[in-house]
Amino acid sequence: MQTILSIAIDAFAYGMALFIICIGLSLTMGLMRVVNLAHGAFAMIAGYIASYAARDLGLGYAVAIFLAIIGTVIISIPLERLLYRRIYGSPELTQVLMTIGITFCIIGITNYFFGPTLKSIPLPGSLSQPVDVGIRTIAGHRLFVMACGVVVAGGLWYLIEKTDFGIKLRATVDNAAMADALGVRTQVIYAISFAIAIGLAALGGVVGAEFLPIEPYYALRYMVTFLVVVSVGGAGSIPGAVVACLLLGAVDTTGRYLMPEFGNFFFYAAVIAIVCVFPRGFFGRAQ
Amino acid sequence: MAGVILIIAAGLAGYWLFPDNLALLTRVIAVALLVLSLDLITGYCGVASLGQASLFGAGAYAAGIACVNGVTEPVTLVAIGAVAGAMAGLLMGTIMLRAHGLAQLVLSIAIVQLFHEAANKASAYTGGSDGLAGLMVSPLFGVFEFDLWGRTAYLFGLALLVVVFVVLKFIVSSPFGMLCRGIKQDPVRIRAMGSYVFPVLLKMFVISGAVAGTGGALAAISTQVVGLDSVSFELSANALVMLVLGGLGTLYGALVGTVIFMGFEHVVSAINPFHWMTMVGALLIAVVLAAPGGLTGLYETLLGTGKRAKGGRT
Amino acid sequence: MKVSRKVLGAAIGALLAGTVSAYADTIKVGIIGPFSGPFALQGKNFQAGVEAYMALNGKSVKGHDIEVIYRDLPAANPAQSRALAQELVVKDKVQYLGGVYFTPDAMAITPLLKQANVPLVIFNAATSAIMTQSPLVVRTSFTTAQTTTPLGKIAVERGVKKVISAVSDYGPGVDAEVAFKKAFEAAGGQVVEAIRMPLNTNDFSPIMQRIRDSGAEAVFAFLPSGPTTLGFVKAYNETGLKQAGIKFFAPGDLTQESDLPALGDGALGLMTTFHYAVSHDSPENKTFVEAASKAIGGADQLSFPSVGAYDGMHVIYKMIEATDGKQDAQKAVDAVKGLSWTSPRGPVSIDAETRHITENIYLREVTKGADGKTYNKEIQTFPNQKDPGLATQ
Amino acid sequence: MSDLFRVEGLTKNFGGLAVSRNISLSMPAGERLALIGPNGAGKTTFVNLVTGQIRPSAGRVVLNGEDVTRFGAVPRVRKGLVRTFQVTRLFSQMTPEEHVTLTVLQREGKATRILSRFTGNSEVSGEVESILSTLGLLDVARRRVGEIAYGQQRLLEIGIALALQPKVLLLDEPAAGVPSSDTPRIEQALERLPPSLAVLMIEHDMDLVFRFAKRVVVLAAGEIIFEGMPSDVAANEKVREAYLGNYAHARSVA
Repeated sequence: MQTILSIAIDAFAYGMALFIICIGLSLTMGLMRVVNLAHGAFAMIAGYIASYAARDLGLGYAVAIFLAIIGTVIISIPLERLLYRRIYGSPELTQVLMTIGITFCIIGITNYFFGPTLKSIPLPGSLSQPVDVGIRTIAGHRLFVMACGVVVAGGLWYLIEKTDFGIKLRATVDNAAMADALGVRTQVIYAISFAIAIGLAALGGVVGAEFLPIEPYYALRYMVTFLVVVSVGGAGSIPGAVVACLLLGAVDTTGRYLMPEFGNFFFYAAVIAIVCVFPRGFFGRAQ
Repeated sequence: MAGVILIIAAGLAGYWLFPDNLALLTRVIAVALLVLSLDLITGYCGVASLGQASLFGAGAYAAGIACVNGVTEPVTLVAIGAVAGAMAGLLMGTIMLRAHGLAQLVLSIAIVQLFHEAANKASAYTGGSDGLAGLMVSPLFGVFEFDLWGRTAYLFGLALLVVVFVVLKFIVSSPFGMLCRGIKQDPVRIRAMGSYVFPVLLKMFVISGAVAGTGGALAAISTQVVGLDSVSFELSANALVMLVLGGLGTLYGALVGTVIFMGFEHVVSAINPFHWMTMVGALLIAVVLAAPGGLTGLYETLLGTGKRAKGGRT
Repeated sequence: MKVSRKVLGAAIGALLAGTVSAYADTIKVGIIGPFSGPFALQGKNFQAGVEAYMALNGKSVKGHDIEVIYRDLPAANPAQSRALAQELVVKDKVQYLGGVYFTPDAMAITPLLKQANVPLVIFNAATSAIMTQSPLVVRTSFTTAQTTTPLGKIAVERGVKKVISAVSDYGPGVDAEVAFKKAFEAAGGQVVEAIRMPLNTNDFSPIMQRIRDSGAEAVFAFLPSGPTTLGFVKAYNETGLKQAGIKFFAPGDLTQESDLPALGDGALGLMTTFHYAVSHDSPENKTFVEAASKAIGGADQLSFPSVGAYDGMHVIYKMIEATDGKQDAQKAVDAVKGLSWTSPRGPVSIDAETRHITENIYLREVTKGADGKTYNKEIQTFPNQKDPGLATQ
Repeated sequence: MSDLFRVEGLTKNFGGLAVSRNISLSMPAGERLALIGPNGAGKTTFVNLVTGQIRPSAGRVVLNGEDVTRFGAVPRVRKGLVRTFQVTRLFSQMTPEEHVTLTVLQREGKATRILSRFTGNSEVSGEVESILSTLGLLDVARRRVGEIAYGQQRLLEIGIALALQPKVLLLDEPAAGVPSSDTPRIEQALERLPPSLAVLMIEHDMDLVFRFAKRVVVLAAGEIIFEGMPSDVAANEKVREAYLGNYAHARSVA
């Protein structure tokens, strides 16, 4: 029983870390219909900024997260203006080509300026200590990741379902021309959504760095994982992403505990099974 | 058949112009076969795949395993690779065709990862991550050795490519090819015409598998080593990038995309082995901005003949 | 910047020299390594080792100018490896091949060597079997079995009887598992469980749970250097295994110097065995580290492949010396059989029979230095270790 | 029973909403039947049910004495139950000739051949030409469908259906979206349909319905509310209510 509970905690933490990183991609793919394979690259940029701020400048963890999000969004603005705008509404494969190109460029540039070594983001003392939760000890940052995940999920749900912006966003997604005619400034909506998605990628990159360490190849190394998680959840669906992350996190963690040598088999067999049963993902919108 | 003459001419020109790069050119041909096979299902049937290397790897490992077990005749090895690829195609198609769109793409990723994992696990047969080494291929037709300069391998590969291309040219302009194009655009219409969709697509998967398997076998024969990279997601993703770069739905697009991408990569990585990735990224971005329909699309637009669809929807 | 201009120069030079034979007395050396992509760090270390050697020993041997051509092979890809080697030999007319990070890439090159009349000096690829593929291969790195084997004895000496082994599920990982088990059980220990972890594991806490459940007193781990190492070591600390007193043994790949800053204090106390530590205390190493840091652009990026490359260049220089610039692969290889010298890592020699390097293996412990940075502190030496992987075959 | 085609108690519920309720009708060979009804009456759902695009919740579809309810769309087509689409579903990159050729080859079971030529296939070119000429499409036979007039695309829809040599043909608003100047050509094509063919036409254009159909069925809210001679439709109280009631209702809402 203790073991099961312990595994469950690990699975939940890992699932939530995945969720924070992936939810931004889910929004871009589901709501903006852009297959943004460079999503991980933005998470990585944030990781570098946070590492620089916290390790080299000695700023606090919270400040580092804040700077990373702002910095990454600022970097993404010219990219959105110059490149992404050209591919809204393009065929998916054209988007794939463009965003892979962007990823390659970001990897190359990062490698050139920051070198290929791993970058760490120093945690504040309160998060780096193991915390005793009764049945076992768990790292403080894992609790932090779980909390972040819950806050992000709740906040996004509120934003999309309950606010004026959310209404406009959903209207734009359903019928951009109609929304335009009704006076919604769709370009602005797109730009803001893009910024939100990038901001989430940035947050995920920083708080998830304990699971997925920051290095130049980050952007490609975890691309498959992100894509799989988003699709299994159903692109654009927040509850879907939550369920997918928790379920796949659980399958991954349990598989690796029970039969580590077949860990990947479990994971991908589960993906195939889920996709065959839910071809649109758990909460996928009709195409 | 002017296209075939063009390919032969370009192939022979490569032979005379770059006699010192034949191993690279042979690899280009092997990958071109992979990209052609992907074009069959993506360009002609609208099924996007990020797992095409499963079929390539099936061919490569089948040929490799046959070779270390005493089957060393190259043409036989290619046949073995093609059959293995076709069987893998049958399996992959059966699974992938259950879903559509993004879910389909994810299935393809899951399949290639499982293939990769299986090849890693079965190290007694595949050599695992150390690679399956020690392939001793007999001379082609008992005469031409696969040697350091790679002439035999290249010309053998070129001949394979031409044969495959001619066959594929036939296939895509056959009623079956037309039916596939119809399915890509509107499967409901095709059903209303009284044709099933699944078996047609599955058939294309098998053909595609045979082509990819041929490429895999060629790679195994010419390299004499089969590595896990031949069943990797990375190779699959590269193949898709090359295809989209060249343009979907024309066999020439697949060839042009492969040659341009690999040639560009080779040149820039030789000039700067450390930071060439940025250049490749820039090339991809530039192509999307200048020619969203791929390079063949750009060519057609320039000629003013092209009113073909931009790229392909998945 | 200086580096890439040099590379560019070399590439252009190579293009020119390919057509104009007036530069015939330049001897070219082709280096294949992962200079970009996920293993770019290791490739950069190859380059640093090569450049350090040339900076310290001159760019010519007996009047023959040496020119190095780098070719990028980002990840294990035998087909590309063969194509690059073939091009280097046939087009660029290199007389020596060096580098090679991954085993399958080396396997793809070996069949070419005899016909090409070119020796291959391996700077890294660490599987024993490569050496049997061709008599023209010499290796200046290590094998996983070689660096792992002393750990068996060390563990027993430190009072550990039961060990759980956890390795990445790929060739070198399996090599490490087998080598450790053999050495440990020969010394009287018992491997209670052997776990193989998929290479792309991101979260290691379930593995740690298993280690805890197994009741072992120590864990033997092998993972490729880089991001996964970080996750593994972090999980070892965070799940409380360290506090619980479960010891940690691993080959030195796990604590390569360039990963140490990211591992931070969590790595303190980890015991690893390896053939080289950047901190190795000898005048040769001091000179080397200084030159290599300059070449790579920062001491914090320096890691073990650099010393493999440095000694690899030493072997190539000796080969050139012996053949006086004439292309004779067999003579070149014969000339370095039994060669011994003092490397930055300590005294080494090329085994005349296996052509693999014989070297000291050191037990190191991650310790905090006076400057507050962690480093691998050498605490025990196992002199003149051969490759047990080959010896037993 | 000499009925070529019959549906019995066809019902379809989407969730709690019944979009088709207990629809029964039958058609002998050569019949010309029009199915009309206000918007949202469930006409296209009915076509989809009959042709097997969607599965009914209850009821049977019988073709030539055989129960085809459990069959999918494809075998129904192969047995002679063929439809056209309300919004044309054509391949914009292909020519009319290619559409019809592909259809004829499919009917003959030759469409999945991989080693025969598609263009200039002499086995079927005669039949293809005759179909295209019947519909007056010969002069655009080799232009891409995306470039020809919408009226011609509608004719091609009919051409594809004819190429399948159907026994029962369901025309889903064959004249929808066609400029009135082109309607006569559609009408002409309809008149030339093979006499033995049972045709069920869904149409809004009442002139067309009156000229074409010998019998009319009116569908409202998923139910048949009238069945009889075209001349009796206008006088029927239920029909008036179904159509005009909508307007009355609309007015009260406004």
